[in-house]
Amino acid sequence: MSLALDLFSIAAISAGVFFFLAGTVGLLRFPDALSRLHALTKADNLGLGLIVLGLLPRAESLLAALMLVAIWALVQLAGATAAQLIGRAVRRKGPAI
Amino acid sequence: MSSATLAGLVGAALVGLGLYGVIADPQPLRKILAFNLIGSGVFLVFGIVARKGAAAGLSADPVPQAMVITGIVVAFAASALAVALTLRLFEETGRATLRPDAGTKPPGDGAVAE
Amino acid sequence: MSVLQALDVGLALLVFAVAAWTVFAPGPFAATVGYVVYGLLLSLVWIRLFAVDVALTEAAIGSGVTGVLLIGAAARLRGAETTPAEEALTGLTRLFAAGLCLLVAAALAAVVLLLPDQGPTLAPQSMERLPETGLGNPVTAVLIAFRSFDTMLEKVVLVLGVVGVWSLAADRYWGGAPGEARAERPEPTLAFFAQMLAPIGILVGVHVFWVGADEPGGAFQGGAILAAMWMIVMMARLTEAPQASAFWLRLALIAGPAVFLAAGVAGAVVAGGFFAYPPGLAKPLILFIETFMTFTIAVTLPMLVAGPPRREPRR
Amino acid sequence: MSDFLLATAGAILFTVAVGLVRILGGPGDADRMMAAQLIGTGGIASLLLIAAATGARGVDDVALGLAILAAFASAAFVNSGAPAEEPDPNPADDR
Repeated sequence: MSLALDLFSIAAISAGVFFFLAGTVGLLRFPDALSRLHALTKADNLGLGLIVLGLLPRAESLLAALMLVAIWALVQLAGATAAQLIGRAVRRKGPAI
Repeated sequence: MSSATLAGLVGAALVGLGLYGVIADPQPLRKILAFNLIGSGVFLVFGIVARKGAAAGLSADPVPQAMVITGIVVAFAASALAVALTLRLFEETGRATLRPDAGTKPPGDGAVAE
Repeated sequence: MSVLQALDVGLALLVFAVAAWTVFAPGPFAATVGYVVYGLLLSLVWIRLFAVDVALTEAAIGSGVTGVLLIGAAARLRGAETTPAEEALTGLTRLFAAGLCLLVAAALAAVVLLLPDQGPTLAPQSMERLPETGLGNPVTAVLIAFRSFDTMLEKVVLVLGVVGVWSLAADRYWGGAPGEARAERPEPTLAFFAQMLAPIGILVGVHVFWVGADEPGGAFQGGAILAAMWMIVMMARLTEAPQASAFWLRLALIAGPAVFLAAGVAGAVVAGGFFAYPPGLAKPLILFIETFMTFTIAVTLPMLVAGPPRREPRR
Repeated sequence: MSDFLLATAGAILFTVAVGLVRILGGPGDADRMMAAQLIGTGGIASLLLIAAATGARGVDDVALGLAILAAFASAAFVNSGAPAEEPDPNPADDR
């Protein structure tokens, strides 16, 4: 059972790292600010989400597990807001898209 | 090399970097940033002193830790005052420079002439 | 080299690189964002030094609240930052300054390397007297009990900071509210975010303050998170900054140090020493003082960020 | 297992560092704000991984604090007057 959980953790966390990597590749390759913003939000959503998912079985208590989920949800809220705010700033001042 | 020593070395490097910024950067806002770098470098050196004082089941001496916490808050208050001074200078003169002979613009919406 | 050591080295290099960016970045805004990134990385370093209380303070104040202060200032100073070339130092002076700084850094590094493995420590004394305070977190005990005079004076420094910032107001704005009155409508996204975040943030702030008695956390960290919530609500224009002349505001600014000082003087009468707590009553007294301190921090930090009054006072 | 967690924390910090090199340089201030956002998420992720690997106490609260303050830099950015965005040298329709 513990082996299965470890395998689950490893799979989910590796997938999370992949999305961080994908986000960075997007930042490096995309040509304009709005597409780069799109790449960035992938790291927020899926990258951190999958890592939290992988860490859940290792949480010491139910409360600690809930805390992890709460952290992820807060980052979601912050990431979505920041992306909106930055996107609107770009749109107001940058090239019309 | 332990992680504490490494952090102490980073702290030493930060003090050097920040000192250079304070001396070489003419813009006040960047001097404030550099000054904060010096501060956090000193805090890190303090951190290694705390870590080396690990004893009695604690992984770090609590006294330097408490002083660093106090220090962070005081550093913030100092930065806020410095930022307010810089912004006021900009409002008065239209420039943010520390040169004493820098040209002043006629008072606009500032309140010197009241 | 173990994985942990490799991680430490990587983290150290990253912190150094971002700090160097802050000093050498092409523009002031780039430098400021670099500093915000740097503050966040520092809290990772503090975790690695096993100083979780400091990491929490650094995350809340060093990165969060300072970030708002500096980014706001950098954006406002945008027009001012084309510095004339004559202000830049000449090459030779720069070289001399660099040499000097290198010398200082090298001396500090030598001191760090020469430190004995087991340094002098007050940890055993702290742990020995910890039960008398009724607390479980030695850092909180040092802050509020063992070195309480320091902490009280530090609150006074915060109040003096606000006095200093306010005294930079133009004469006609004296006693008014900070921040320009703006006609433009608030950013709706920001308003939604503030409405969502503020209740959660207030809960977390109180939680961090409350667990500070036994776990990492405390008045500074909890107060800073509460302060951030007031700041976001003001940034979203859901509420206006109060007038500097408001009586409740001035009372809130001095409540923390005043209660602290009163408890200290009472200690001299009741418990036989300035800032001594009567045995048995230590923990409730400490929590009582901390509650007021948290409140004062939560009010002081946003006032420091908001800057001097910029609106004419309403009567 | 803890070595795996630490290695992933290092990998995330590395990818974040590479991303920082790209966006701290701009071209616009909006890109630079993304740097603050990126390090926020990456920092929280590596913080959680390091905490799980080393078993340090109270790190959850630090991550929670960082998560609450994650959007503050961007909020200050849009709040402090009109952000002057330099025109992007590579507009989207170049592709």
